[in-house]
Amino acid sequence: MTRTPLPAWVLVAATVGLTVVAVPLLGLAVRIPWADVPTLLTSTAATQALWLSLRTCTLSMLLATVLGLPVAMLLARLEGRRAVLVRTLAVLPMVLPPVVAGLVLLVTLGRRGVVGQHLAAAGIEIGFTTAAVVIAQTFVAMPFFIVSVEGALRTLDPAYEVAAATLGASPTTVLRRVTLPMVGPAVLAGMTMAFARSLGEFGATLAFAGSLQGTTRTMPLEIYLQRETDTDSALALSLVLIVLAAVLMALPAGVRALGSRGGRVA
Amino acid sequence: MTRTPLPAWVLVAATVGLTVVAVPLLGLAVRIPWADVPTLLTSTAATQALWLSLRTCTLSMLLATVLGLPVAMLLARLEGRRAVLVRTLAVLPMVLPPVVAGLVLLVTLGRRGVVGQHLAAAGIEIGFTTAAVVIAQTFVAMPFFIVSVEGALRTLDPAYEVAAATLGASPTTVLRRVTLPMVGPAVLAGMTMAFARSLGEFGATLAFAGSLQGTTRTMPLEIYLQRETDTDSALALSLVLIVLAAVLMALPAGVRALGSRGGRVA
Amino acid sequence: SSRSPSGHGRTTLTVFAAASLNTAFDEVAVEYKKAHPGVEITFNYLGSQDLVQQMQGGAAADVFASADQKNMTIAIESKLISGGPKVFATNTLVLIVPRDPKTGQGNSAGITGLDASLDGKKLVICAPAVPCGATTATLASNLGVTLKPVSEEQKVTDVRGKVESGEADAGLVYSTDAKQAGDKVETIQIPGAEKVVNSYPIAVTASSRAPAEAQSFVDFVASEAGQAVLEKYGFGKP
Amino acid sequence: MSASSIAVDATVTVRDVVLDVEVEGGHTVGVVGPNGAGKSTLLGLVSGELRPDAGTVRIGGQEVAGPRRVVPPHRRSVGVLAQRPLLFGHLRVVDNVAFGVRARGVAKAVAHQRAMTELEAVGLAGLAGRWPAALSVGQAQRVALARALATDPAVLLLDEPLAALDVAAASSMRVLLAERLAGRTVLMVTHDPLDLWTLASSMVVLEGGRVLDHGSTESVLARPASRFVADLAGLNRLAGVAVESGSAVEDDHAVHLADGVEVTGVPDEVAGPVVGQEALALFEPAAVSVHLSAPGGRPRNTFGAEVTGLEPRGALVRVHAVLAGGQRASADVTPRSIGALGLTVGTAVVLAVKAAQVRIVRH
Amino acid sequence: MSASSIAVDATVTVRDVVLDVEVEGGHTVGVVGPNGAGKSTLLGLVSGELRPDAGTVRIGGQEVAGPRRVVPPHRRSVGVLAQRPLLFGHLRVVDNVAFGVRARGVAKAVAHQRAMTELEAVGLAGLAGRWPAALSVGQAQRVALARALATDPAVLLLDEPLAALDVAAASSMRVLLAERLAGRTVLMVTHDPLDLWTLASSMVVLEGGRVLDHGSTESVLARPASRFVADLAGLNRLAGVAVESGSAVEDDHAVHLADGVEVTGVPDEVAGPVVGQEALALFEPAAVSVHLSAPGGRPRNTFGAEVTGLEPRGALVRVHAVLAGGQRASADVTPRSIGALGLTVGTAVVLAVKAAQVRIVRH
Ligand SMILES: Nc1ncnc2c1ncn2[C@@H]1O[C@H](COP(=O)(O)OP(=O)(O)OP(=O)(O)O)[C@@H](O)[C@H]1O
Ligand SMILES: Nc1ncnc2c1ncn2[C@@H]1O[C@H](COP(=O)(O)OP(=O)(O)OP(=O)(O)O)[C@@H](O)[C@H]1O
Ligand SMILES: [Mg+2]
Ligand SMILES: [Mg+2]
Repeated sequence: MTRTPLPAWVLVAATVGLTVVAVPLLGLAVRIPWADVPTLLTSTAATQALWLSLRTCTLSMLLATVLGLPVAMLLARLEGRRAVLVRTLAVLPMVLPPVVAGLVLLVTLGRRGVVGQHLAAAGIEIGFTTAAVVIAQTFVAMPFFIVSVEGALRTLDPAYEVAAATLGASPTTVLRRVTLPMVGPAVLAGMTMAFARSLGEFGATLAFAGSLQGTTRTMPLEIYLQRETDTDSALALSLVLIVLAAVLMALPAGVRALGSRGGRVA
Repeated sequence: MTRTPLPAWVLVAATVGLTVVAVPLLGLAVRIPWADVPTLLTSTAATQALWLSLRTCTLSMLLATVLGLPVAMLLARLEGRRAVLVRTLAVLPMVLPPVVAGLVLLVTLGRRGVVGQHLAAAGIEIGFTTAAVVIAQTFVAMPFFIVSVEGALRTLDPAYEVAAATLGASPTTVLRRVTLPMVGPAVLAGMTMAFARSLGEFGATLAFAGSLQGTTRTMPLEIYLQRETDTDSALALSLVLIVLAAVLMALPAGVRALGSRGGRVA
Repeated sequence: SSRSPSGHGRTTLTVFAAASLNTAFDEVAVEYKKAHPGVEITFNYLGSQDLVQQMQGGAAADVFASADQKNMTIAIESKLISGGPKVFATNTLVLIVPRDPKTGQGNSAGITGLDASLDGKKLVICAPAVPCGATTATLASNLGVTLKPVSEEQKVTDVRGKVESGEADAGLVYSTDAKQAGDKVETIQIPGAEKVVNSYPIAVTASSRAPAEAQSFVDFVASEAGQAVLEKYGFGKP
Repeated sequence: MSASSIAVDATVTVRDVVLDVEVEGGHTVGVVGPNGAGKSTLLGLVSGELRPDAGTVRIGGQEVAGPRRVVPPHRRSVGVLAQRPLLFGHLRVVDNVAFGVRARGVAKAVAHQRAMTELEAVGLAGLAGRWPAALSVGQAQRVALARALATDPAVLLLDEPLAALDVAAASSMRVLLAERLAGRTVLMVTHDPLDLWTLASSMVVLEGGRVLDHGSTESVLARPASRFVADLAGLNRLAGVAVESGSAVEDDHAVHLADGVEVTGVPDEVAGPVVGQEALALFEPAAVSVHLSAPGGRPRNTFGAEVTGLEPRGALVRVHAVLAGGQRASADVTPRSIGALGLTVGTAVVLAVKAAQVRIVRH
Repeated sequence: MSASSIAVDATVTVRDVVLDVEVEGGHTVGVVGPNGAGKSTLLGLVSGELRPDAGTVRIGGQEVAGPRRVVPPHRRSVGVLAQRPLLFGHLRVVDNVAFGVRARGVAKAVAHQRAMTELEAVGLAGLAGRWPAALSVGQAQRVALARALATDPAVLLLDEPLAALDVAAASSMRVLLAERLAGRTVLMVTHDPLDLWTLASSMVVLEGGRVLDHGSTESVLARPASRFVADLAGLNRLAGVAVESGSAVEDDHAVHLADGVEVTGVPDEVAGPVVGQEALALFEPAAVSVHLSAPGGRPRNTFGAEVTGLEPRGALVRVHAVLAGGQRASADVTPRSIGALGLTVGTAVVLAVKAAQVRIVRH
């Protein structure tokens, strides 16, 4: 089916919107000391930070998905005051300034925190480990996953789920074989956002996990530190994140293309 | 139509997910010096920061909507490599650590920036103004709006748009009277996310707009500053953001309830 | 991080140091390790206040190097420090103005110091709540001038960033920052600034599991070799 | 496969539907009624898609919905073919058909095999590898039918199973259904009397959210309880009060219409009229002749009427007319006579039907 | 409203559809064909919902799709009633109907007025304030029809407009359509021959994505180009080669079937058979009688056959049978004779039809 064409003014407006994003990046390109880029990117500090970021962001994305999916499903079924309550809770970490989010985690899970002291007594210490990085990133990234998936679940036509149930599928089967595949694009979008938000995460990590090279100093923290020395090198390091983002965006598109079903259904 | 029930384990898992968010907030509640809260919240610095945050976040949300909507629409029509390109561009600000985003804005729109120098020549200086805060917030928040709305547009059955076109509706009319209302929930979700992301924005604002009470010192910046003096008071200030978030979450639900259509359609 | 305080194998020291020390301390560590091959050092570089907060939260540090006395005092009050801190470096405020990146010409706004030449110009300083801001406030009151900044930044790095980019016409930063900024800025010394000194104290923590090695690192920083490195990065003598 | 009975005695308030329907185990019951009568609502109550606001739903004697408990759809063993195909867009045609079989824990290969058999039965084995989006509407409906049949449900609910099918496909699906519905308990919504004759042993008539009539297909269609059923059965239906016939023929009875016209006919064997009570006169449009003025010869009924429409039907034309009292009747005549009589909308005519071709039934 | 002609000569590769269809301005053309034949595809090409991979689409002589240019749907002034109602869920029923009128810039109140008129015409004025989600399927389809008619399009495309409607509604919608289609250029997909008789002056038969036949409704149905059309027309259709009749009756012609059986009949007036070439024997099921052994008396055609199915149809039962050569035929008999003859699936029978009731046509 040919889609109805977009009005010309939308194209113009989209160009404006994209320019708003593109021009600053151009500014970045102009400022970066390109000659120093190879040295900067191959330094131990940079490569360690990059791998740490990749590992922790992947884990955070998966955790946000595993923890966020049930919350999104529950949320999509709630109405009225209960929905407001749960939704508020679910998105709170989104509105907290990241540093506050980190502090909140510290006073909760830190060695002397409400929960942390019990964990510490059991020999589990989270603070200043890579686990802390993952927790901080998950905490701030999960709301984006939840909001994205909840929206999709709400617009899903329940008749398909009912049809599956009348075919004998248990609620779990319905979820696994009908609901999730049908909101697949939104789940992917949510995972993308969670990964992206984790990748750029700085404040919460800093406050909760610290900045130890190889253990907790992710790419954003490395960039921050680099900036103490030289702003331009810091900008050059952020190139890595931009390339990562591009790869990331190409991925869901690829996944989508793989699973392409040639369109929608009656 | 009764929806198929959620499997019990989803409820359990959702509880786990919500606990992950709720416990740190509990930790927060324990730490806050409740007795000082009234004084803290009514200080000039706090109220000015609050109003500044409200004003700038509202503006940023609107800007993100106006600029992001056309981009989302364009993006939803693109396939393959062009989609990856545009999507990468559109979400880049999401993966940049906020400070980098702020630096990038500074080197672009600043007095000596690629664009800023021309603006400065025309007598327009953005740096250190409230406008800079709005720009910084819009820059980091817009991607969340775009991703949310693009997902919804992609799952929209194009048959409805075609039906509207055969009824004689121009592409603009189709957009206004069919497409947008049909993805309404996603647009609201996107606006919510944009507002929330703006509300917690710290790094980009600091790096690009500076921090002056009443002009550029938003709530997160005020909280950060407060923390230099006393961490617990800083946590108390972040209460305001939590209350704001709750109100925010109640809003779209209200809007949704107002416009409720009793379900979906054949 | 693994530690073996009793001497077999390698010992790892975790040093919590103010972010502004990062390049200097990296180099100090290289020098230190030449003399102490059995000791590994990892750094946690953050704002002094973040570091104190993390130690309060239970972070395991062996050495704490603060960018100001205030945070060291808080650390001591929180019983995080064993023994007395030692000031190992100082910093004083300077005024920086941007240089034109193309022409290399500086000071197009014609600023001469903390005086009338700043009228109508965009000055950025640190907020009074943060260490460099406190120093700034003391200096201003010593000099009897009232500063009218367009922004009270929350980190000295942000003051530097605003001046480097030319966004601000002038900014008050530490001399180390001015040095780091290189030829992007021109430095104007302020008479009387040398009297308002910001000190960098260092100390072994109470929770250190390798207090001997920690102390040896602290001593090394204060030693001639350590001081030579610090001087290279613009720090003043204690 | 044991045949479960169905008993619905339930209310759906928001739809103004109050239904009391019972289906014996192993029988196929046709459900008919005008659009919006509540047919899909009835099916929804049985499948579990809808929850009654009051009352109960029982399947095989077990209460599946009621004030105390609600059994979710997947535990009801009820197969459903909805009015929309509702194919899963992310599964290929064959996987759609295999879905219900797989959900029962059957191995993938076996379920696949079974799905292919069902697809062959609906004549679409060749489309097994297609995505649902690449099907025509009729193809999608047949796939949905295959999917519903693949699970071998003891209770089957079919909502207009043949509505979008072409004549040939509808006819072969009817043969398929006749075979597959045997022994099951089936509720089948349809607008086509042919489906009733071919597939259903009895039927339920719904109107305005209530049960209007039920019984064997023959008896319900032979004595239409409403204009709608008469339309469905293809009969003219004039309502009035039964009177003793003034006719010479012994058995004849007459029905008085509101405007004083009398219709004479043969009393129905099963439900003959009771004098003084309401009664219906029933006759086929083919039995009606159209004249410009009253024809001679008795025993004939004649009614003055006005033509309201002409509807070509193959070799004949159906003339729709409204009687003086407002009731409607139609006649099937040859195109030739249309021309000869110069019939158009508005022509005043006299309709005639032999008393022997009119059945008088109790109302 | 000027009546625009339609000319489609286009290919949709992925659907294997290659169509060449012309419609004269102001005429209503019925589009029939099995499921998946390409009917909706044809409509999609005209509405602009689909773009041809090759060829052109013209409306009123103007090229609206072709290699050089494509006119978007909203500039084609083509009204569409799709196979799904596609009502806008965020607009109330009346606003759905007013949508197209409003899109033309008509004032809100006027458009609303117009929408109410259209809703009255389809008998749903009472549901004007409902949300589409609260409609039954048939109600939704009628609202969609009202919405399509409200814009008064010169060209109208109807995809099974009456498929989900009850008998009474279908009949009154037919009357409404007969009135509203007059003077417009209409393509109407249907599976019901009644729609063709009532509403279309000519028809197009599609099969396998190609045009199989086209012409006046009468001629296409009288000489079915395929089994599908014969089924649609309700005729038995035996194919073979025309031979000189061995019969005594002068005009008679015979068709040789593959298995050597001969069918004798009357040559069609318009397209009589040519000896030695392919020909068809056509006769109605009602004309066929069923026997257990060959009946006497000429001129009668008899065929040995085996019963494949019994389909009750009101007062009669349709007996489906397969002839020795594999061709199929059916007969309408009374339930009484079914019992008397003991017919069940598999019974060997002899079908008989009078030569005078068989039409022989060129193939
Ligand atoms: N979701 C709903 N909310 C409120 N009313 C509804 C809803 N769905 C249907 N109705 C109304 O309930 C009544 C019964 O609807 P139902 O779908 O059972 O009719 P139906 O007999 O299946 O009609 P059709 O032949 O058109 O499919 C109708 O008047 C309809 O308008
Ligand atoms: N989106 C699509 N992609 C590929 N093939 C398709 C698509 N839609 C339909 N087809 C195929 O194209 C052919 C024509 O489909 P079309 O929808 O035109 O059939 P139709 O005649 O309208 O059938 P029906 O009576 O079932 O509505 C069918 O074989 C169908 O399977
Ligand atoms: Mg229905
Ligand atoms: Mg179709």
